[in-house]
Amino acid sequence: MLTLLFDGVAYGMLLFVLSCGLAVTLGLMNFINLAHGAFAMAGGYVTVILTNRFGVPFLATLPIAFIATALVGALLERLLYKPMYDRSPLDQVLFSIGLVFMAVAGVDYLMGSQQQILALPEFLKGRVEIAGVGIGIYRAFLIVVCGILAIVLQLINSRTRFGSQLRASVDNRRVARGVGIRVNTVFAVTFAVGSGLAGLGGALGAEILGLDPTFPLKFMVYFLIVVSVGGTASMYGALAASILLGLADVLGKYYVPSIGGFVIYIVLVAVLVLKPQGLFARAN
Amino acid sequence: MTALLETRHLNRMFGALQATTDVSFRLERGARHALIGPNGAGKTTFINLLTGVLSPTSGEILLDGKAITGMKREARVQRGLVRTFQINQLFGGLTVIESLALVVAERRGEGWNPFRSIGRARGIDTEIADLLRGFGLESVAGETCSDLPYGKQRLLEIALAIALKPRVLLLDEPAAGVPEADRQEVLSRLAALPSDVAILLIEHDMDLVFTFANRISVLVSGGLFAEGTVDEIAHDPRVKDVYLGGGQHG
Amino acid sequence: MAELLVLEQVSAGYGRATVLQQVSFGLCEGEAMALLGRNGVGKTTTLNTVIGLTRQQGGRILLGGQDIARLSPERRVEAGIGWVPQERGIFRSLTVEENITAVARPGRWTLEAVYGLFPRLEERRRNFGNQLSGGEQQMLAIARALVLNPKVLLLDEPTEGLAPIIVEELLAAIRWIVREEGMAAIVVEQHARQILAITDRAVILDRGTVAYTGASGTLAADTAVLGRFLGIGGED
Amino acid sequence: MVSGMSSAPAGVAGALRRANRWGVLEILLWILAVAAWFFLPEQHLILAEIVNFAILALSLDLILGYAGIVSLGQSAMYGVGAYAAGLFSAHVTGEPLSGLLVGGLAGAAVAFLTGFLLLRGADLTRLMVTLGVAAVFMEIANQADWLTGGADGLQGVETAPLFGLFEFDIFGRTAYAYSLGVLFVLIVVARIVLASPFGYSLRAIRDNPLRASAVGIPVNPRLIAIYTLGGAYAGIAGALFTQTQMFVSLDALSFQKSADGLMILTIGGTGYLYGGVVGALVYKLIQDVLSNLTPQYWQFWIGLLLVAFVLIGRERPRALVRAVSIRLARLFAGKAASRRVAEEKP
Amino acid sequence: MRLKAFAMGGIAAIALIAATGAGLAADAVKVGVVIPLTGGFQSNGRQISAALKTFVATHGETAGGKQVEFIVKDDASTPDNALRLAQELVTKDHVSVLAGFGNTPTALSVAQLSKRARVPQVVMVAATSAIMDASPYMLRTSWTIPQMANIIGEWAAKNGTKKFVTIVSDYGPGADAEVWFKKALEANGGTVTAQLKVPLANPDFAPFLQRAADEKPEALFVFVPTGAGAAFMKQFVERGLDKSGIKVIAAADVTDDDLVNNMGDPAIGVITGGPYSASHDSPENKAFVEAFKKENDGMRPNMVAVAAYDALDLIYKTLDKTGGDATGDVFVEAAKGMKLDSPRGPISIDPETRDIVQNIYMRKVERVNGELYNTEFETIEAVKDPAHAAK
Repeated sequence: MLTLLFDGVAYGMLLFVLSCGLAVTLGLMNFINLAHGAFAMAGGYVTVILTNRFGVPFLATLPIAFIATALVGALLERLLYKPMYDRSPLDQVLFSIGLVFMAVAGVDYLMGSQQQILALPEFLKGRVEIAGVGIGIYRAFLIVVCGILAIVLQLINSRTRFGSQLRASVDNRRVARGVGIRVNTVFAVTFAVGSGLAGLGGALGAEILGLDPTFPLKFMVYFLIVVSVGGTASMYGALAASILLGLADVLGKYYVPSIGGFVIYIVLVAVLVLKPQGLFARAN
Repeated sequence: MTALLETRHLNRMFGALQATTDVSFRLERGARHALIGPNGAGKTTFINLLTGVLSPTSGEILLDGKAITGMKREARVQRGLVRTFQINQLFGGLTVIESLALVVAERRGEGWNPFRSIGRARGIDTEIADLLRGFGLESVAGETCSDLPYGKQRLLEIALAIALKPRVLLLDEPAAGVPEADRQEVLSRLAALPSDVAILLIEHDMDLVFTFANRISVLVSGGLFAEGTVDEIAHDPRVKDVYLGGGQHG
Repeated sequence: MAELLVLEQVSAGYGRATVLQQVSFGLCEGEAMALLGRNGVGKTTTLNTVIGLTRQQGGRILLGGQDIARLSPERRVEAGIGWVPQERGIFRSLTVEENITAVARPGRWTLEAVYGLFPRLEERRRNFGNQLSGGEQQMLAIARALVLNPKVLLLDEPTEGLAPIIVEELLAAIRWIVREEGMAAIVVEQHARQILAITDRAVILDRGTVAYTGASGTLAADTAVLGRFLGIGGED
Repeated sequence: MVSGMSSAPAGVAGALRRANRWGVLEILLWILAVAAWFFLPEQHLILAEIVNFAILALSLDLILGYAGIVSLGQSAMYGVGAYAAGLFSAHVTGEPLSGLLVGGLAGAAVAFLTGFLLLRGADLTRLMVTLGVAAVFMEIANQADWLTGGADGLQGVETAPLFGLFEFDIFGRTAYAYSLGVLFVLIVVARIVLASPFGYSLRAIRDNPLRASAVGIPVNPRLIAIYTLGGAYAGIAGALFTQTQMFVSLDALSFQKSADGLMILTIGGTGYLYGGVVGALVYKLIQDVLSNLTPQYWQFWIGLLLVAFVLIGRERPRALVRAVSIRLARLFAGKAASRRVAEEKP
Repeated sequence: MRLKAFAMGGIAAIALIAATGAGLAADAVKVGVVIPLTGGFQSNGRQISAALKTFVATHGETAGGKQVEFIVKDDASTPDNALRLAQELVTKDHVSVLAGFGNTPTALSVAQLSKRARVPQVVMVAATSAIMDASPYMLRTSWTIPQMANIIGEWAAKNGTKKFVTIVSDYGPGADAEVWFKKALEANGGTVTAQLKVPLANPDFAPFLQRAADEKPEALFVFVPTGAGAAFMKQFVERGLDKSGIKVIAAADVTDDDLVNNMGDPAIGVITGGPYSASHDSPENKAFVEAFKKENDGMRPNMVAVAAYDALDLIYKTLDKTGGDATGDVFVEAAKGMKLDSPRGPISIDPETRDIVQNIYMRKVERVNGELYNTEFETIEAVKDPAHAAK
């Protein structure tokens, strides 16, 4: 049972890193980016290629995956996303679905369609038993890394000037501009970091979630659920929703495997109908 | 005699903020009544309460002596309580004729009819033609609302409300944003409104208020501050304070 | 004195509506100007146009001789405009201190300096924006504009909706900023008398155009003009 | 317009009628569609498929183009209609028209029952809710394999000859004619509904829900009504698919189906009923060409197309169609007028 | 990678040219190949198109005195597309034989067309037992799930592993595998303590493995589609189940030849039952593997490739027998009872069921010359599909 909880938390943490970027884009810029998973996939492939083909140590590939996807994110933001900010949600959806299709087919072309298998370093493999609870070392690693990330993100958000400017832009974009905050730059940096985090999540998740060209489509719904359920008001919302979803997913599969597929959708619909702003939205 | 529209001890809170405070207000049949007050005094909140966009925290709203407090927006409209908006709220993709036709059809209770073409209702064409003429919109009748010049849009904004044959008409700053050139036209159309309609005018432009209204209510900080004839209000020193501030007399 | 900020034939509005029609006036260095007029005549629109948040439809806006019409709001702030928006616009998920530090630019006005001006803010520095009273929010909004170290300060109805005692306190602070510190400022007000007392010059807007320009002291004595453009009765 | 002043009533009625008159381009399209049955026997299958997509997109157009409801879940109604018709055929009768009715009713029922979920929240919420609802239906169909055949698809669907006379052949001759007939009926019905006060009230809601409620339109009930009608159309599209293919699988409920419908409608343009037809034609042609050229990577080009399309502005094609339509109408009106003049002269 | 894709485009282009130039070669037999080149089952499509290339390179383009043309279509792994494409192939391109079908739903969707149009449908992968009943023109050269699962169940019980937990993917073939393995196991004195079904879409096996471990069985029986097998084995090891002495006995898909080398150490020792291993020791296989690698950039063939290869061989041999007549009834009649020397060993088409009869091998993953292979250690000969035999 405790092992299950542990697995669920690890899974949830992973979902958090994967989707927190989306929470920010959606919350900050009101941009519905269905292509978020494509950034995650990009990060995953960066790591797989570097470790498997060029023998770069796994841990060293993680920052590379982050930076590479962040750069791609920044580039796309400037070139493609920016003109879409003021468009209707429908336009944004169509636009980002188009990007997903391109990413899926493009990666298939470049990398082939098979599942990529990541060679983890020895010290991350295996499992230890602590007080009767089986703990997978990689999953423990995930919890630590993602936990640190969550804390760092929260600190950046709450303690730095950039974080203040970001929150100010979320609060009131108009006034923020009027008092000299370069909202567009803040957006661009945030988008890039969000993309980079997705990439990092993809790199960390390749081991557990699998990695193939259909990744962005397969996990799109998961990201959207995290954001919808968690709301876009704070990191805590996304974190709580991720862990909730991770636990529900793992426990659901263990105890009631036959309806595991439903639960997340029903939760999604119920939350959106009852609280359209998400469970952790601030009162308005 | 009961007033046509009446509120009794109307209150509305937004969280801890009291936006409307104990407003008891009467609008008589055929009235030309203006509601004035400084920014943030709660004028728009009051209109929203009357029309059902917001529901009051406490108090009552009566139309013809009957409570309409909890009634849906469209039901109030069907009973003759109609408003216009401070910022034009038009059906951007429809033409002027289509907008008016759908409003007239809705008033006639045909809104649920999915089979008969909108142009086939008896007399609808004459009625729309009258409205077009009455608001000087004939020349743009076939144009899409979003393509109209601002002055015409403003006229259509009011014409849509008139098409509903209101008994109570709430006009929210009808002259706001209208270029000086078109202003006179808007004013003359307002002056020509049927005399049996009770009108509540919300306005900043005092010239307009003085020419149009015969009675004025002043709203300050959500509460009714003063009410009286144009003369009474114009010479009420307390009202002047509200506008000139500083507690000193001019 | 050199003209610091000049509006030349500025027209502006929202969408198709034109609110300001060919408004022209100038502001000199160290000068405090009251921008008066009844509700809805375009006072706030004027300030919003200067800061760049309302679409300018025509005319020029010069700051220190340079046309800023094409600059984004954040560039205008860099160029030296400080803005105190109507209804304060405090960032509610930031603390008092963050509201200030998030935007501060180097210069004479620092965090300590504004705390000195408004000691109340220092007491409440850890509180979030949405936990402040109206008066405190207004102080914070002014402090936030000051730490931009602007050349011109735009204040939009700084006393609106506040209790009289707070109004006094704020007016004292504003007086100090413009009189003692000599900062150029435009103050939009509905409460004319109080603000005429602490400004040099007044501009009255009526239906989107400049209806009157003159020294504040002269206007304060001119009951006819006051009554006509600001008051309720036609004469008094 | 100037002439409208002198005889205002006639002008008003005329203007209202003119807006709903059959256009030249429209009639031309139908002539071509019928001609295709005679002259393109090789293409009947793909044409039938295009018509099917067109109906799916039409159902979306009713709710999106006319009432402003965005949806990523039209596949729920389409799929339920498809399965309902399939089950009806497998267990009751293979008669196609009654099957179509069953599909339409099933789609309408799903839409009616889930419509209330759309009333709260803005576009984003609606997109997510519809996506979620469709996913739930897909999962149900997947789990209920005793009823639906699960991932293997529903077996045993047989469609009886149309009117007892026309066998559904593998070349799609009957299928295309039948589908085209259904599309025609649906468009005629949609035209009637949209020209009615009810139809105009939807556009009023789409353009400005705030004002719509302020002129006495009950916004939410109307939205549910049109969502239900859209659901019926989608259900009919699904049923038509089942009947002509004699097979249903989970694909009918998949996200891909919703996305296809939305893409097609977007390509063709919203709010004039023929967006689906135009879009389906373009989409299928592109898909056919691309998937022949690069069977593996055609999705990439579809994606690129979509991105480019949105970046350029998706109203453009619609504007083009409208411009051509107006020009044609003028051309014809001009001819008619000159003919009239010619007739009057002697 | 680029080269491979380029080659694939080449095939498509040739197919397209062949399709457009159809009118010219009047005496040609056209074969429509409907395979998943995109979507969830694309690895099957890849293997099939590679096998097609190999076969054409080694066997030429004539059979029964006629030119044979292949028209390849991508069904994107979805049955709707498969049916639509098959319809077009039959009605527009006038193909005589339909082949391909990377999964059960696609094969089933086309079955009714094959029946109505009387077109032979040669199944290259789809492995659910029941599909043969859906059309009298269906032929299969792959395998059936019961064929494997039944043998594995029997073998396991006879070799002393009796207490099992089954983990299968939640779709048709998974259910088949679960049922037939259990039946065979229990018939030979074994027990299944828990039957777990994993959703197809989600490759996180953690909760299922945990559940399995908690049951403390002697071994797991696993059936998941190609690709998911690697993820399964990794998590199996990561969870420490290998150390707790639980064995993995699986259907061949789990240690697919195409992927087993990349699975690394976790895969070593896994016992599977299946129709083909790339390391099968026969001259036919050596020649096949060599030709396959040569034509496809060193890609290793798996059981899908060999099934596709045999399907093509079956088509050619049947055409030889009928003198090029590909009419549905004639073709299927001629194909019944056909015996082929496949790279996997001798196979034949059961005249009654039109299904394949073949050897099933028990294999174990081992390192051979530095690469991982499924090494065969026991052969069960001429196995028929037990689902049909049971009827």
